[in-house]
Amino acid sequence: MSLRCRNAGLGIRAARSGRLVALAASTVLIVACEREARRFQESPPTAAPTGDPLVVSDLQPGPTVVVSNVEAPYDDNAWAVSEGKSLYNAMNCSGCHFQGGGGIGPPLMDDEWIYGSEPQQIFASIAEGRPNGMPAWKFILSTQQIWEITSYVRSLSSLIPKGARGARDDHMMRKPAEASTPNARPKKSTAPQ
Amino acid sequence: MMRAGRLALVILLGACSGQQNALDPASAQNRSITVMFWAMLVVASLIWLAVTAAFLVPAVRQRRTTREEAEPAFEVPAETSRRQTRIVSAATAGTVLILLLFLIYDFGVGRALAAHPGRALTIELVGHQWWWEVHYADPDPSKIVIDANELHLPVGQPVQIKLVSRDVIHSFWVPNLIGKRDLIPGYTSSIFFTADRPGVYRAQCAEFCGHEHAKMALAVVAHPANEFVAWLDRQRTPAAEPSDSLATSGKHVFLSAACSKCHAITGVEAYSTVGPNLTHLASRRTLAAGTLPNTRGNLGGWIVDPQSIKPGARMPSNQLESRDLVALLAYLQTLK
Amino acid sequence: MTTPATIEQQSLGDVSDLPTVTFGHRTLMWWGTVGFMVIEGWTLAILLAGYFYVRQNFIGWPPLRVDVPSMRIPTINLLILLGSMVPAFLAAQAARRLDTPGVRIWLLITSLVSVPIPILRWYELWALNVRWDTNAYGTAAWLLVGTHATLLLLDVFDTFGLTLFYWFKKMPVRVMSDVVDNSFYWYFMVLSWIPLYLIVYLGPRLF
Amino acid sequence: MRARSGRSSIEQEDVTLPPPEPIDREQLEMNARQLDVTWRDPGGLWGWLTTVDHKSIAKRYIITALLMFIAGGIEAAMMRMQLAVPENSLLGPDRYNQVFTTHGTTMMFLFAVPIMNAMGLYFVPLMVGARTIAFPRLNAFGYYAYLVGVVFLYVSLFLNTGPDAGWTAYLPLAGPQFSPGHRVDVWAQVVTFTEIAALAAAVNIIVTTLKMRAPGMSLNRIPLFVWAQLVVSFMIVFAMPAVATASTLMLAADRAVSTHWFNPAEGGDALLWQHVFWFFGHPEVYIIFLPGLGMVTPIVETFCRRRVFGYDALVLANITTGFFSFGLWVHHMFATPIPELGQSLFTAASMLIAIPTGIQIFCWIATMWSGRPRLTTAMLFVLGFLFTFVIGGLTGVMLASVTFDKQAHDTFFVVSHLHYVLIGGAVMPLLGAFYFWFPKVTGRMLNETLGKWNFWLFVIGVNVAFFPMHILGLNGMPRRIYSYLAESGWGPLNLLATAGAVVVVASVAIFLVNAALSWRSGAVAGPNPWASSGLEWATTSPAPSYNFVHTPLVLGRHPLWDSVGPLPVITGLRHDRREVLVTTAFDARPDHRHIEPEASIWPFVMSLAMGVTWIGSIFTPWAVLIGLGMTLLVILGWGWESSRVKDAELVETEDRLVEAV
Repeated sequence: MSLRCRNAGLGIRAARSGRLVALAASTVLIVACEREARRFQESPPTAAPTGDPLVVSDLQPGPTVVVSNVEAPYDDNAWAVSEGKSLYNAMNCSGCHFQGGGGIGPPLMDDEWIYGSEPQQIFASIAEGRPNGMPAWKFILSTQQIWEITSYVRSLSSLIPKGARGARDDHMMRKPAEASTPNARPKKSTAPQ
Repeated sequence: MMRAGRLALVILLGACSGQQNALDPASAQNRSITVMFWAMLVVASLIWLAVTAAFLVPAVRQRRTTREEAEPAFEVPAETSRRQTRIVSAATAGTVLILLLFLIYDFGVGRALAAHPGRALTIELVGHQWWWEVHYADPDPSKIVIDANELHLPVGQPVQIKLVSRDVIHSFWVPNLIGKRDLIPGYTSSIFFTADRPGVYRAQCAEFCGHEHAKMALAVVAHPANEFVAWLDRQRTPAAEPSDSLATSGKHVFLSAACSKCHAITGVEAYSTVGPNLTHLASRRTLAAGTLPNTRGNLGGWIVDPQSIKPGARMPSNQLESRDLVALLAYLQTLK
Repeated sequence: MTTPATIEQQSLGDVSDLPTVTFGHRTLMWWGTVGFMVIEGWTLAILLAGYFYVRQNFIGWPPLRVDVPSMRIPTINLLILLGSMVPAFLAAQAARRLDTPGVRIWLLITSLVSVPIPILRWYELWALNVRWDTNAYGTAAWLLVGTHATLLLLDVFDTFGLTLFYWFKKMPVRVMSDVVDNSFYWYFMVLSWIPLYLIVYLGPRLF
Repeated sequence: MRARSGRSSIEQEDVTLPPPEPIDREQLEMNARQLDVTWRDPGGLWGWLTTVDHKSIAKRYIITALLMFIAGGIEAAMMRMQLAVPENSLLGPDRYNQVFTTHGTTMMFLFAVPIMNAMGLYFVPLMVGARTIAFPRLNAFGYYAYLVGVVFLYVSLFLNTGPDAGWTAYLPLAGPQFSPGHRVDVWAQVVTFTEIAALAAAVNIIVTTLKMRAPGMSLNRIPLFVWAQLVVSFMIVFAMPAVATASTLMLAADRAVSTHWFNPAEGGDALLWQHVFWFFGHPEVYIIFLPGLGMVTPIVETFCRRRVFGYDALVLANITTGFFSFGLWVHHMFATPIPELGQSLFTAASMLIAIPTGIQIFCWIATMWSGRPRLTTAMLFVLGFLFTFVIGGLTGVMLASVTFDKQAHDTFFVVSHLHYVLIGGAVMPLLGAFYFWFPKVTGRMLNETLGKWNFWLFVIGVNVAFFPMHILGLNGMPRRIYSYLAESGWGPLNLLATAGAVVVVASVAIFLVNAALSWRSGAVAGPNPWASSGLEWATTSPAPSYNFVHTPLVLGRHPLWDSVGPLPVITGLRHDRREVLVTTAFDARPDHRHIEPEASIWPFVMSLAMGVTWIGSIFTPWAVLIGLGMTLLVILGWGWESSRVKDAELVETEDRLVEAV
């Protein structure tokens, strides 16, 4: 009775008539396996996104540059998002962004995104740092950790599937749990004057 | 036959001694518990032998072979029933008596254990997910010593361990010294005991607390009184300034890389309490909460890839060039 | 192979003229109803134990910055609940008299009287003046009132079902004892609400 | 309410019985044929889904629970493989946590309680002389609710979403912050399904035992198997709501809608979970082990060829154990900061509960001394039970003392105690019961030589596997660890334990082979192969769907041994509709005839609706509202069917139906 997720997915032999059912079942298997996988060690560590993610406005000089949106590796992994939350508090992100409501740093739970809400844009904001005081974390945190924090930040504004978002934490009830806030539609915002 | 006997003896002997063994008492409290255990074991064994004999004798002596035709159920003469009623009542009375004796004995030992010693050295133990943080309390805040994964205590002097948890329920248990007490978030509980035999014992978390519950151990070192005071004074000194250039560059690596964002070293600009305090890392016996012996090779392996040793631990893997790693290890070796 | 008939039997009595429809504790359904009353009553008792256990973690009850529950809607709902026991009792009496028209009328009245109860119960939940996720006080109060609400919803719906059946369907005589048991369950649902009302709504005001 | 007096009421000794009229063979043949038509289930899959015959539901229950026993056994084998040598890498920490939690959850919630309930559901109606169980459709619903729990747990385990916070799911580890994802939600819902199933079985057994006993079977003539099941059912009614509340209304609420039952920062309390869970937890282990004691008495009586010694003492011991078991749950929490006085109170209660069980053991031994025991496999398993369970009971008394428990709590000493008490106290009597009642269920005898192999391998395997764990526990090995260091010195004893586990696996395999072979080709067993005394042996093996052609009349505590000659029965129940005799609670005097429902699909549909509600509630709280709506509609359908006017009912005129009001 092998419990390995990947074999379970491949093990479903699609009977001729039940192929559709098997297909649906295997997608459920893959999705569910991914959502609950505890990925302690990434070998090789999850790749940092390439290309220039810093496209702030729709107006672009010269030929249109298509920004390839990188799929964040942890957007639907509940455990990684909870690791991201503990890192968010350990690395004192809450010092400036508070619990997502913003203060010294901009708020993270609304749908205003100065530097974009796509995974690789948030990854870049954390790794490279941003003007007005956002430090660069790429020398301090590993790529896997930054991806975890990226997924947690996206969960603050309900941009990742509900199943991966965290429930309440064993703390004062500062804000409603990420899992119980409705999904949001992000929109671009301009840099602060 | 002899070899099996010798093997059994070895196992049994091994079962009664060791640095993490409840049957090898090293404190007054545990001595009384162990004596009670042996007493209860002897009584229980006798009862079990008596019960086993009681049902084996009729099963063997009066058994009917299965081939015999099942004759109709017979009526038991009243005299036998009366005799058996007397025997069963006596056996029940005996059971009640033995249970009461156990109860009184337990209350006696329990009262002695729960007695609050007058003045006791207070050590606060904070449970994290999968390591221990130790604070040696002192009225003068500057003298408070913060250590990790090792508990030092003086022999012969009562010690109070205050137990606090930062995340889930853990359980502090030093088999040789004292029974376990849970660390429950929202509660501060404490236990008292007096070690009476110097030595190094091993404690392990006894309440399931997540992925690495199995590797959350704590070395417990009982020093003679004067040796303990000397050790505590040495712990109060901040980290020594590295002398040679390799160690100094190692310190620079420590401060610039991720290390100082989680670990603190007194006397250096690293104050984060997310991870264990490393001020006197080199003088510790084990690494990663009792998982690895503290050698240079193990330290290097643990820094670069902790997940293969303790999968799920909160320490990330660090991609350091070998030059930085060598310098960092040299610096960490100086933190006596 | 022995068939059931090959086992010789001798008859020592005949019960062919015993009745098939009886009421109250003589029927099986009554004992089944008591069984489920004990289960649901015990669930509420456990939640009540949790309510008092959590109470010891607070200095003030309700805790700081939380208003005392308002009493208007809960009291109105309590009165309607107590009132609804009368038609339920009369429906049971009619059922014992095997008076089908009487059962139909009183069941209809019980259903009509019980229409506002679940609606008011929704407002009663918000009359607690605290959200369930504010603190343990809110949690305990919401869970207690909410669990009784599911009990209430189930019972109201059962009564609707019986009323529907009696008005639009030919009913065998034996279902009359089910009407009696339904009223019996109704009394339990109403009476189990009284201690909860006193503790959750009146309690914080008194001490 | 004047009971209808007259010819038909059968009083106890005070009224002399009418002269027995032997019933001739053709009359019985004709009745049997009529009854077979009335009580038969539709065939095929539709018949499978709609059957309400308590025997076919109970048979399914037992087979599903045995499959869960095998699944739990496989998980145990995987754990033993991982722990066989230090620093083993067969199972990583995440996988090991899932396996050990699913092992505990499967064995406790999906095997032990259901199989004991199922044995009750099968044999209680037969032993009290009833045609069927009190609420057949509720019984079917109970099984399907249990089946939903089984399917949900094992589908989740294969989707890497098996629970991983221990079968006790202590907070805050199982809470919203430290158990992300839906693993613990799966645990909470599986626990809720099994509790609903157990409650359905308990209500059924209580009402059947109290209201549907054969005439003449007064309270002091109820067989001890039925007494044990009755006491256990009352324990279930008071224990299961505690865990159903804790897992659904507290833990699942905390995780899904951010309530604060267990959040210390907002006034909650982590110990509240332990209190509510163990208030259910300890009665549960007695719910598992008391039916085991209930199975020992008929086996000992039958194979010692004499009535059990001290019937009253055994009944009182059962009842006392039932009450006491609710008063000692805190002995699971001696290591928590509970005041000393409270702990010593529970020490006393934990020790006192050993007395009733001790009395029962003394009574059985007295029965054997004055009897002539015949060592069939069933009797051997009873001896195995006495041998193994007493060790577990004595270590339990040792664990009851607060001071020693501080050393032994949450170590392998407790692991060995609980396995000794559960395997010794429940599984061994259960295996003995299989060998004893297999002929009644299938009409075939289990093979005795295979049985002897099964017994000896089982007893040796269990003791070799679990006795070393006592020593390991005191050597400092905590519970639920996925690996240990080589220098800990625990290696050799763990290897020995794994060897014992292999022997146990072999023994269970032999039992399965024995059952599979004997199901079709075992020696043919007549109605009463062991010449036993219970009413279940007064009908054919396997019993027909209506159990008895005529309801037997009970004249003593051992019906088949007390009455000589043909079976005394009561005639008069109609054959053309499903009618059962309802009797008074104390003296079982016939009271009235009750019409039982026929096969119905609604229990299956209800369990689907309930499954959708609770499984859906993990993903969105709205699922609870949709599910509740579906459940209410199903209730409407269920009610519609039960109030259908059946044609057989129009036969009787209105007035004779109802006795004078």
